[in-house]
Amino acid sequence: MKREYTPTELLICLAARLFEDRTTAFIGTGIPMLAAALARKLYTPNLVPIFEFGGVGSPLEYLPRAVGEARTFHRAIWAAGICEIMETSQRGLVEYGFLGAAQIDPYGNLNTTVIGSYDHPKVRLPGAGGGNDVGSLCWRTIILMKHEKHRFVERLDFLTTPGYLEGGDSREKAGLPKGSGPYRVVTNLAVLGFDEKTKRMKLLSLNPGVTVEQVIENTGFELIIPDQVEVNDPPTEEELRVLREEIDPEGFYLETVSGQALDFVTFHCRKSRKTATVAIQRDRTGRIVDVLACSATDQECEQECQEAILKGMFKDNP
Amino acid sequence: MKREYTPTELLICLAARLFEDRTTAFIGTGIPMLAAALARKLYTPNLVPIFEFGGVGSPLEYLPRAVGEARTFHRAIWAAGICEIMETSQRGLVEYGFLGAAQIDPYGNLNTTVIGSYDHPKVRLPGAGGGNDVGSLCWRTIILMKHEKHRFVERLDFLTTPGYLEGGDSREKAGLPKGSGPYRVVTNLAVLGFDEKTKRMKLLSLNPGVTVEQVIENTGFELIIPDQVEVNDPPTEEELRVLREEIDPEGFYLETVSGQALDFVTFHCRKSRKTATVAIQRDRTGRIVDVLACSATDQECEQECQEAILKGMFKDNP
Amino acid sequence: MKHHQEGPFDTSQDPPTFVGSPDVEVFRSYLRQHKSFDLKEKVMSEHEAVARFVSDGDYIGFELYGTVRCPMSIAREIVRQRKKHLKVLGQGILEVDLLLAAGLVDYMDITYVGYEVYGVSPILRRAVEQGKVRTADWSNGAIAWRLKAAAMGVPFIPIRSMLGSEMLKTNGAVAMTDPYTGLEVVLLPALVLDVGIIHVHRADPYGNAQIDGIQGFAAELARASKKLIISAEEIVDPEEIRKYPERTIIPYFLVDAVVHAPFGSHPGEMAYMYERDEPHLKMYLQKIRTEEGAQEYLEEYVYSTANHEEYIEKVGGWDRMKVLSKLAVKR
Amino acid sequence: MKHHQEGPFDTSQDPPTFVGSPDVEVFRSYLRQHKSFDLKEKVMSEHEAVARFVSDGDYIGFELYGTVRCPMSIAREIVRQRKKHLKVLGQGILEVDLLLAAGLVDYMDITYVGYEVYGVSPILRRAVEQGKVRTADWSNGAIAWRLKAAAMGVPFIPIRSMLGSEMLKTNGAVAMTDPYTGLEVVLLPALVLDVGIIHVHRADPYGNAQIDGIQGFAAELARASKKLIISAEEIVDPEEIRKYPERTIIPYFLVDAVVHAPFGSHPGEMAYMYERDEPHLKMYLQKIRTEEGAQEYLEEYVYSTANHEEYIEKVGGWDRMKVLSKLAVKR
Repeated sequence: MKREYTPTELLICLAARLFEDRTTAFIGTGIPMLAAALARKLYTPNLVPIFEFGGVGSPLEYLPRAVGEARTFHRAIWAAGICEIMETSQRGLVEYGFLGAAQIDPYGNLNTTVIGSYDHPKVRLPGAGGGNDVGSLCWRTIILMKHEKHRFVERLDFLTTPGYLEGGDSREKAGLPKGSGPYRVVTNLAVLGFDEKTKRMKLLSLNPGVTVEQVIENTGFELIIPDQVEVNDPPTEEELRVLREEIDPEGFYLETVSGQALDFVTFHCRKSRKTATVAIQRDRTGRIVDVLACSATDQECEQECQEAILKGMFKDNP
Repeated sequence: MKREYTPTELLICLAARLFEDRTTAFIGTGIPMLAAALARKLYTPNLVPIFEFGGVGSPLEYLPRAVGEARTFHRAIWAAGICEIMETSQRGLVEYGFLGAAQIDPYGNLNTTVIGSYDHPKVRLPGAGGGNDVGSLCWRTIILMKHEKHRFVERLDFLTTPGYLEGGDSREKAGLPKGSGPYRVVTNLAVLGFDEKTKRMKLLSLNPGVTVEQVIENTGFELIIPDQVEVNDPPTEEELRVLREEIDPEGFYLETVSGQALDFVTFHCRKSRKTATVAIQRDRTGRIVDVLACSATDQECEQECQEAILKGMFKDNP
Repeated sequence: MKHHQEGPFDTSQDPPTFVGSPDVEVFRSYLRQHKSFDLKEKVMSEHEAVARFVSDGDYIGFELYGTVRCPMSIAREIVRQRKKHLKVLGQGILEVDLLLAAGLVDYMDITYVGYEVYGVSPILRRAVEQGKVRTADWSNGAIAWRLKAAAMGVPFIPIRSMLGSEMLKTNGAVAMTDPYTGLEVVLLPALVLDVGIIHVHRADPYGNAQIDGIQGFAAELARASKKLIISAEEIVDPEEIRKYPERTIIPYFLVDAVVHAPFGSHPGEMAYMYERDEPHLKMYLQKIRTEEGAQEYLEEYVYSTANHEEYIEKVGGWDRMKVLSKLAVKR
Repeated sequence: MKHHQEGPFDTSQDPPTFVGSPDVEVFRSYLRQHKSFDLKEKVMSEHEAVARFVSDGDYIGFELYGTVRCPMSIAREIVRQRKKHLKVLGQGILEVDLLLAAGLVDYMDITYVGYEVYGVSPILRRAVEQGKVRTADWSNGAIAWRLKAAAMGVPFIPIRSMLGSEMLKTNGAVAMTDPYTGLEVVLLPALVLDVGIIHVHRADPYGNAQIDGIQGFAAELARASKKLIISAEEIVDPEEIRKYPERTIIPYFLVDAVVHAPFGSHPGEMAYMYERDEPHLKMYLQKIRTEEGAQEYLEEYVYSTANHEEYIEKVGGWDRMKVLSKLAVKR
């Protein structure tokens, strides 16, 4: 039986399999959150999530949608501040960090600043954010990329976050922490690493159904291709189940059929003769599937409303 | 009527009169605590006490006996840490600081490190403590000294805390904050300041009954003596009353007749048939004047004990 | 180290000067002259706070970030009063984008302006790509550390990130070799703000403030600001502050204005109190895709609302706020 | 800058090395190798904590100071186990004086050892004047800032005190000119401790710790230590920590040992919990005036008590502790 999965789900699973237990990982919004949560459930139960704005060690019972929001430090061990977190990383206590970029070069250097020239950019990108700090200070960074020729380039338009700079020992010589640097590049086509000596990018393993030629074709610079290239296992049934049912059951990140979105409706409550605001959840078809909260406080009333709202009765209830 | 007062009380009153309202003052143990408390009560009600270990803005309802103890931040605005406080001062928010020393030179430089050579000291003094930070970072420091020839010296055995260094603009040239430095030296003989240009020490006013000659005799370097030297008012009746009755009623710092000391006694309680530990206060003659707390929890019992203890009955109560 | 011509670093001066000055001597004198240690009440409206403490040309910094604990009621008031030629710290996102959309910003020290899972900011793109705003780029840590240096009262702070990054060319920070270990470090210049703006969970009328959950860079920004506006969900009795003095994040003497702004972070969130307003955000993100849409959004939610109360009514009223409270993850 | 020969600065090395290393690269590797992120219980006795985590020759730092929140039960255990050739941070007073009196200290980075209103320390005087202990002198701020530099993971931190002081000759710190403002600053070398020892109000069994009242330099010292021993008045449920994560001063992964030590600061005080034991202190100060007296004190209160429980019995028992609690100033 062939399992169906999206490219995003594959990326998440590949990333989740890279961690070592009993370490810390910097978590950014999106795929990193899901990968860390998946790893905690299946592979590295003692992985400690750390968010750049201050949350450390939350069990992540609620899936966060932003790096500073309350869910990142719900029941956390520690709610610190940005400097604290960056200094914890500077002190060498953060093992993994995730990075994304618009461009990557053969040494894992990244561009998240501009496409074109800095003074007159064709595209102004969001900027370094915590990426530069993560890429400089963590021991091992995992870079998540779309594998496209114009993204895997010989020369970056702008070097935002250092990888191995010009390769060899140039990263260490620039003063960046000894023994730190890009660890893996995970793409929709393959998982890549870096040559131990030259620090140039090297193909490690192919995603299911992908050929070496496809990888070469989609890379704008010369890759090191070893004689033996393994093939990555596709997402397992368990990985997909945990991801879809336990980690992102509402489909906030994953484009699942069950995907839901928050909305508000107003509803005239007959009992209290007041107009209340009600938070509901709609599925991708627009159908109301859940009633989350109501500005009316009466419990019994809420239940009555709930049924009416689920039936869509609020529409003809002015 | 001539008021009786001790040299310590005179120093406190002279120091208390120097503050400007709506400013902050670094408070050290002893005379500075009493001077700041006195100033708050009589002259500068908005003076904010700041303690180097973290306490800021306590109304000082309980007289502290150490710079880090709970009384320094009882009902305080802020209980911070050492770095925070020193940085607040480095940022220019602390106007006054008190300093003491074993030696002072003509430019207000201070020694609190060693008498003799550093390598083979005749006397090892306690060290810089927060004094160097206070003397470097506050806008105006008030130095409290015993006025003796071997303390007012041409050359320090060791320069712990900078005053005006070699005078003129040498303090600023060394990188210390512009416009900061020693403001007054308050001694048992006089109040001294510093010449605006040369930054050498200058007599400002004499304590009651002291002559210019006495000051010169007790100073180991040449002082600037202006033509007109005023005489400081002795402690007023109000100052003495507030000091003795409101600020240090138990005579912890002031050698008042009412001076009291904490002691513990054990007491066999007849009611509970248990031996309890009781905290009492003795006056300078050893007489028990107060019962503060008892390890027994029964209120009624405590009252009974209290009377017995005050009568000294615990002695024959094994 | 060559310096970027358009950057914040003016090498024609000796020593060179930055936009957002590292001159801690000037800062010392300013604070001595302007900060009061009086325990006086400073509660005022958004209108008064912005009118009195924000001037055209000021360098402004907002705390925190994204949709988290953002002082939006103050940001909207700055737009209403059309304070011009501002310099801003490009860390806040909703706040900064509002000012950018309103055309009030000349210069940014930027680390990140974007909407995380919802992608890049079209407002930022238009402003920078059309050359309306000068920028210098920094890492997120660097921005917070620059404020920390100012908070410490020192002209620079050494760090180990930003090494090898081209951002140094845009921002003019220099590297040096540590005399003790021989390690290379970047010296970040201290960043002193004209105006700091922070939204907190509670403050007393004097400005003593407490924050629940993550602390962001509130402590650093408060200490690095010449003028400081605090907005608070709740105004509390000073005795509550005095009872737990270790919880004071911002002591009153740093604060110039205290604004009572319940749901002041809307459409953003406030930890343990209310959720972010996802439907409003999505509508906003839809609008700002075009210049016209962005202006429509400003017109409807900022210019045509006279104050925070009217804004709340416009976005769904207190009933909707109550529901957002109910949705929040509690302790 | 000339360096004092007896100081902590060894100029024969290139780059020169300090007693209490500023080498943050070595520190990074140590922490990566030795710190665990497992949520495992670390509660143990003073005896076990000291036996496992303090070695002869270690550089030890105590927090806090004077008679305030001092980890005395750990200090006494170090004396009992006669750990030798120690280097110590000369900031703690009761703790440091105990180690000095027991002859266990070879070297001190000293800022202040004295008894405030009760004057200089005769123990310190004898140790230094008789040449038994090498010293380097620093300001109080400098000591805390050196720990802060290590906590930040950078090899130095700039400050504006210590300029013009002869202490620089004893400690080897160098000054430099800030490239941005032209201001002169002292570069303090980071101070990485072998062992940090901190007494807190409460900790969970993993080591997550909270402190009431002033924070001293607990945060900095905890982060600057290779090995970290926490003693706590109270061991609490981890859920209490998770409920208020912003109150965590020391996160568990920094901690190697958690010791339950009620009245662990005796004869010192613990804010909001108990008063310092003034009569015991006066007796102690009387004793330590002479070398013989100091040894008698050690014999009676340290060597002849097997552990913290026996010490408490010796100084007056839990009844006396209860009275000290009643005397404490409450919130």
